[in-house]
Amino acid sequence: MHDKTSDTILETRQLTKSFKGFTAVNDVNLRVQRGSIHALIGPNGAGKTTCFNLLTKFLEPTQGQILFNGQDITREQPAQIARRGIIRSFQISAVFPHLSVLENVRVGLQRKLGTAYHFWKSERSLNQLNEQAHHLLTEVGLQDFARETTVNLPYGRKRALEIATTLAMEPELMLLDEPTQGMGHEDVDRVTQLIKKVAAGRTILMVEHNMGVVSNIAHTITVLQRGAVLAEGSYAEVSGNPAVMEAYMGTTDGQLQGAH
Amino acid sequence: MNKTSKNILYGLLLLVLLAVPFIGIYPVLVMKLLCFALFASAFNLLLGYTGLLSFGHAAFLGGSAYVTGHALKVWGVPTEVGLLLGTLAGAVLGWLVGSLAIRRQGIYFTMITLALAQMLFFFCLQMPFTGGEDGLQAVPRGQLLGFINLGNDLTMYYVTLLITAAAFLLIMRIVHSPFGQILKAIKENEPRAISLGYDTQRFKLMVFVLSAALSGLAGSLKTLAMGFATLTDVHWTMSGSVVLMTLVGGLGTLSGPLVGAAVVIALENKLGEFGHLVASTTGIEWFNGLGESVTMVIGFIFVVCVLAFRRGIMGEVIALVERWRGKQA
Amino acid sequence: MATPALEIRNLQAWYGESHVLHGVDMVVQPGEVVTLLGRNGAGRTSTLRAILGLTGSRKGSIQSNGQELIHLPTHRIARHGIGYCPEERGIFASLSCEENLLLPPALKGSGKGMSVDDIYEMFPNLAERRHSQGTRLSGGEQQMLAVARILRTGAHLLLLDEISEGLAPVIVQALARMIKTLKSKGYTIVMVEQNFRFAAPLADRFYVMEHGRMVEQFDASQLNEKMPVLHELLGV
Amino acid sequence: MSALLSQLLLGLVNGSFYAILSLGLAVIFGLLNVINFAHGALFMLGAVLTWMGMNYLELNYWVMIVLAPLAVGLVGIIIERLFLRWIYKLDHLYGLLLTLGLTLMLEGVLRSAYGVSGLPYSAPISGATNLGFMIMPNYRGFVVLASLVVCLLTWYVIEKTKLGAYLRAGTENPRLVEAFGINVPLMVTLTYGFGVALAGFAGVLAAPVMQISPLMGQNLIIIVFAVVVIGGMGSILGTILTGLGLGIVEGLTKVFYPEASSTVVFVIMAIVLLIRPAGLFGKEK
Amino acid sequence: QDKVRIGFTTDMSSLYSDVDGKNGAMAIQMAIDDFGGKVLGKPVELLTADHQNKADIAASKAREWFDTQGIDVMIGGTNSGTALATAKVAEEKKKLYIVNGAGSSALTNAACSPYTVHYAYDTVALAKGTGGAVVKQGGKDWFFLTADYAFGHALETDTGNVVKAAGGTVKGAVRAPLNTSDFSSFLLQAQNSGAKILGLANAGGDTIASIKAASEFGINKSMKLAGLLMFITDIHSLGLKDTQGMYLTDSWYWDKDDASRAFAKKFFAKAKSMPTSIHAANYSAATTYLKAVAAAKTTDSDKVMAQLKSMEISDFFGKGRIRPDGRYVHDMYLLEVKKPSESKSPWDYMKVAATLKGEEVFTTKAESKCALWK
Ligand SMILES: Nc1ncnc2c1ncn2[C@@H]1O[C@H](COP(=O)(O)OP(=O)(O)OP(=O)(O)O)[C@@H](O)[C@H]1O
Ligand SMILES: Nc1ncnc2c1ncn2[C@@H]1O[C@H](COP(=O)(O)OP(=O)(O)OP(=O)(O)O)[C@@H](O)[C@H]1O
Ligand SMILES: CC(C)C[C@H](N)C(=O)O
Ligand SMILES: [Mg+2]
Ligand SMILES: [Mg+2]
Repeated sequence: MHDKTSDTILETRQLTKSFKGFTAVNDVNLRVQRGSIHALIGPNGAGKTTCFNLLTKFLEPTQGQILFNGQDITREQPAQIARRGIIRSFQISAVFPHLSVLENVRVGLQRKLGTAYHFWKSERSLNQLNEQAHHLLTEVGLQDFARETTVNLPYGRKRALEIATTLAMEPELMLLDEPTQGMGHEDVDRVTQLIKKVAAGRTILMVEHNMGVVSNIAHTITVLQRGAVLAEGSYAEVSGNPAVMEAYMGTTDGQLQGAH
Repeated sequence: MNKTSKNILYGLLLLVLLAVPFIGIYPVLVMKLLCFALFASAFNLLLGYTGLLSFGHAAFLGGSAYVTGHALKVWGVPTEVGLLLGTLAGAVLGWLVGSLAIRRQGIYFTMITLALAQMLFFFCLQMPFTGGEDGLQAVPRGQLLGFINLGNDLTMYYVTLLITAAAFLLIMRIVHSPFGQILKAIKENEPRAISLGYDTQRFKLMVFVLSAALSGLAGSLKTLAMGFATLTDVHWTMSGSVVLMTLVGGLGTLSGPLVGAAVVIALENKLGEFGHLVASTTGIEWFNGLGESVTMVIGFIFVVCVLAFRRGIMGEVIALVERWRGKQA
Repeated sequence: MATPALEIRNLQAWYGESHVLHGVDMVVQPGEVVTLLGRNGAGRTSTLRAILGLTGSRKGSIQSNGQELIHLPTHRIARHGIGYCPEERGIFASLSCEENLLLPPALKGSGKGMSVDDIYEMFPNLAERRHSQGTRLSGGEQQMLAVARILRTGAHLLLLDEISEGLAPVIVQALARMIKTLKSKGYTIVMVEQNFRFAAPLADRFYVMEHGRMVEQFDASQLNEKMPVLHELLGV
Repeated sequence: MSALLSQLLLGLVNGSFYAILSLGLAVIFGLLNVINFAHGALFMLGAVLTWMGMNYLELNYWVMIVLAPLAVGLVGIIIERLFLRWIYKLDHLYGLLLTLGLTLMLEGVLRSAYGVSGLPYSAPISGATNLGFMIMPNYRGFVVLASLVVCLLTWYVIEKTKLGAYLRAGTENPRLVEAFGINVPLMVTLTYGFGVALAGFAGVLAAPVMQISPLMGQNLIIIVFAVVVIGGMGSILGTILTGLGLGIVEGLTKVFYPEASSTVVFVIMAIVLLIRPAGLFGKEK
Repeated sequence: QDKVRIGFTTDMSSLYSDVDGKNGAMAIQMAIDDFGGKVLGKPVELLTADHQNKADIAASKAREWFDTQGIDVMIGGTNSGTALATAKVAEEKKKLYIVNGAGSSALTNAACSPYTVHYAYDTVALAKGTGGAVVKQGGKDWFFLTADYAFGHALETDTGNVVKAAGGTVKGAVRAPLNTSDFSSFLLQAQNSGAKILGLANAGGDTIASIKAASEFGINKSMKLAGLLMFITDIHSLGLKDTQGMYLTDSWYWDKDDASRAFAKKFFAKAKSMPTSIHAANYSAATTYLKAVAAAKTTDSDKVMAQLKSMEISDFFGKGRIRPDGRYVHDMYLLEVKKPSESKSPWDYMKVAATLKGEEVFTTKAESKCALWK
């Protein structure tokens, strides 16, 4: 077994964010295990999205530290963090609508070539990436859509493409903010399965209100409330916790539990 | 349009351009046109392919025009050095304006470029080396590479054609390069490009500098061809013209700016004659005054383009060809 | 039978050149809660938007309480007592939470709207953040605000698009209670819901959409027998 | 010292023009999402109409100070109904280009009618007050006062009234505001009308101070753009203060380093962008 | 070539359009018509264009006309910037260029060319005329309000030299862009200099605007204004009340003699305003050119120029010769603006205070740097 530190891919220490006197994230100590799917849940306004924004440096923490693979990344820029392998997905679908599906993935792959600034090279030099791109598309089930212009894809497939592009970055840690929001049941299932699949060999930290999804794939769940950690553990542990029920799940009769 | 038919068209265009002096067209006018076609293409690199509307491109055209003019006239440097210095000046100015402007997005970006260019305008108005309102006049063309005498309009014409064609090829290459691919991505969805680890500000700055440098080349070439650099080149109306050229020709198409430049230059130079012609054929006296109403007509074209003709001439042509192909298929 | 609160006949709608509704028919009686089901992109949101004239262009007939609305501009339609809670919430950044709440003008001659105090009682989060800038609220808080906002005006026909989306289960339950209360007060409600379990116990009737058309329509009592169909259509 | 004070006062006069113009620009941009390039031309129209009213119809200035802004507002309403209406859905850039086109047309027409040189005009309030350090024409004092009053009124309406709340909301999501039962198209039309009427009003005020000419709005509008960038369009009060402040700074520059007076606003813009990219009063993002 | 073509570019729409403009073109056309419309048996044609005071437009128009229209001579309208630019093109193309509207003395001095004739007036003459008169009356402390381009600069330096030579001082100058809209802050700078005389080294619309602003700010009370180049049209739009008593120097005045009055009458009938000196010069220059062509029996530039420089010119505009440097030397006039009470009829605005001998007011051989006159 690894020792404890190398097993932790991401750690926050006393992470805090205040907005003009209102503390949205309060002294949060989070440890994400390498290779796990970690879910962040909690009532609305608990500070989940804010947490994500801090981790990717879209917001500046008021206090506290963020450690990635044991290194302090608290002071780094968003693009630097992305290059380290922490990639986040957005709540709205984030694709390049007028590029082809293949080109979308290639944009993700291209950075590694180191020719992104080479304005004198032919774009044919990018064809070497095609094989890898097809491979990624196959992984998310889009192999047959490679030549399609992205706008024409249905919603769920756009999400899949987004994930494929994200995978192209070879992320060590993926941050997903409500990945199934606004999806129909079929798509929810497809994306859930996809997340499970791509989680192999990677770490995923996700925010999700859909308890069905969370119970299905998350290894560890952290419940936030009013900016602070309320509970942490497996789904069984957390969902049985009375405090969590009261703050988040609501009635104990289970009628609406996992409402989606 | 597919590649071969496009190449055939470009080939034809080149043939026509090569033949210009022999078919009775005034080469000085065509030189001017070529310079502006290059200017518009450089501008389109920014607007059409990156989605950044700069309203300060006159600064690069004009700034470089002055630098080249001054270098040739006062320092007496060789012609090719003058052109190079002008292009360099365009790049440097582009870097200065660009690094300020890309701090803001959208319409603010546009206003900042406009304001900074206006600042350069006032600077040029006051600096003694620009000749103020009088401009730099009688800039010598000199000899290219020490043995090609540019004093002859014909020689100058072919040199201009050569340089603009080369620059145009470069622009084509930029658009279809790994770099161009990222630009497209930025235009489509900038936050996503950032999250994929691209420093989009640097890409934007770089394309801004490239566009400015090429605009600078256009300006230097223009000084050389016409023999002067004046405040007109740095005035904001010049920035407006280049937007119009690109818009009329077709945003984001490679050939659009060429067509657009031709239309606008022809309009500015020949509207009066055209007015007289219409007046004499229709007998409506009003058209005789058309030449004085160039601004009005240009304004009108702007309005029409925005309201009804946003794809521009080449955009429409391409769409037409595509529809026609669709029917065939 | 009374005049329907909403009667839609052969409604067609376009976004620019793309034709999204191909002849929607739907009738809602006063006091009814009706749920629109369908896959992503089936056209449910577009139906609600078309009722208010928010799509590009539209054709057909939309009557509310016997009055034809199709030729009216959006703001006049709203004044017929239609309250709309959009899918994307539409909270205004330049207005505070409370200003957002007070923004929609109260309808003339209807005293049915909820008071601000009632609303704050129902959504304590909002009371707490009332002076915050609208878009600084969390996703869920914004959702609450979006619903709360139209309860104040006295609109009697509510068009709710995915209101349970992105809300914690506790809040979803609170919303369910709220819909029941509203129903008991005589509001007519058209809900678009992805969340079948949320909608199922509340609705009197269901419509199922596919490709811009209504393909199924049934009562709550028929729910069980229709499950297989729903399963096929929606994957529920 | 007296040079300083007198240039300061003159700067304040210019600042008042910046303030009214950038205010109108901000209001229009807010609701219509259009950078109204035509603002300069409509400013000019206000001045030219005043001249025309006084010369052809023999109306007096005080009639024109009411009539001309109304007329310009009306022109604005027509422009909005006829042209702008069709481009709201499009990228910002088209709004800018459309209004630029309108500007060129308007300037072109008046230019062929009047040429580009100044039309003769004299101040309606004659006399001057000897302030000790300078002789200040009374009319210029009136300009400062009048524009301040108008600016503050506008600020009050937008920030403190229900109407203002509609306006601010409409700025963000007009379709939704309309779905709440508010007649947004009318509001948009009137807002544009009002915004350009402000420009027209500035034009009337400017007529006796500047030379009336078809091109009088051209250079001004670009400075006003810079003012807007410096202030950041987020706040009405900020816009007003920035306008006045920059006028004064310009005045000061004329004393200390006259060569820079025409560029100082742009230099300040560059500095502000380096320190606060969103502008002095702008909100981040 | 079957026609003799004269080209004329001037400001037809901007601040100098009253001074020359369309009526300037009309004066040339009058001259052609009066000459019979033909020379050497070929019809004479006039081409005109508005250069909008922009040197680049003027230069490229001239180049295009020389290259494609077979223009034999250019007559230059207002604005020294455009004139210097056109003169360069004409020199390169070896074609005649006769300057009327522009004033910069550089045209026949530092920038002289074998193809340029400077016909009407120049800044040196203005400086010696008006500047000399004002200094003589005791106005020794000067401050200049200068139009920021070739003409303004030339006028400022030339007048400054005259003032200093007469024992006066120049306390400073402020340069305002061409076609400035608001002169107030420039005027305040002038006032703060403490000088007694404000030399307006500008023209046309700029002069009008600065005189008006000066009276608005009460500057005309503490300083005396000297309009260094003013035209009758300027007096006309300012009115006698604001201008009475001012001195100005000009090359011609419509009321100076019978021949002039006759021309003015004919001109007025067409233009509905009195001719300025530039209008008169345009007529005279065109006529002189046509005479020279007729005498040289060719339109060849060098031969016509030789003819021009060798012939005696004498008409209602003036009498004299064209010097080797291209300067047409004729008498100038120091004019004084009448009081409103003295003005008998419309456009009766000035009286001749002194006639200035051409040899004395124009650049002297000693002052000249022109290589053609050595
Ligand atoms: N920029 C901001 N300024 C002020 N308050 C903010 C800001 N951003 C978020 N907040 C507040 O911080 C709290 C946490 O917000 P956050 O968006 O993190 O919640 P969340 O857990 O993602 O909720 P949800 O599940 O509803 O999306 C909320 O009460 C919100 O109003
Ligand atoms: N503004 C728009 N422009 C063009 N097409 C649109 C627009 N909005 C929606 N559509 C298209 O109209 C169709 C119906 O969309 P609609 O939003 O009504 O679906 P929905 O049933 O509400 O689905 P969802 O679950 O995604 O909200 C879809 O194909 C969508 O792509
Ligand atoms: C006609 C004049 C006003 C022109 C001026 N003298 C110049 O040389 O520019
Ligand atoms: Mg959230
Ligand atoms: Mg929907």
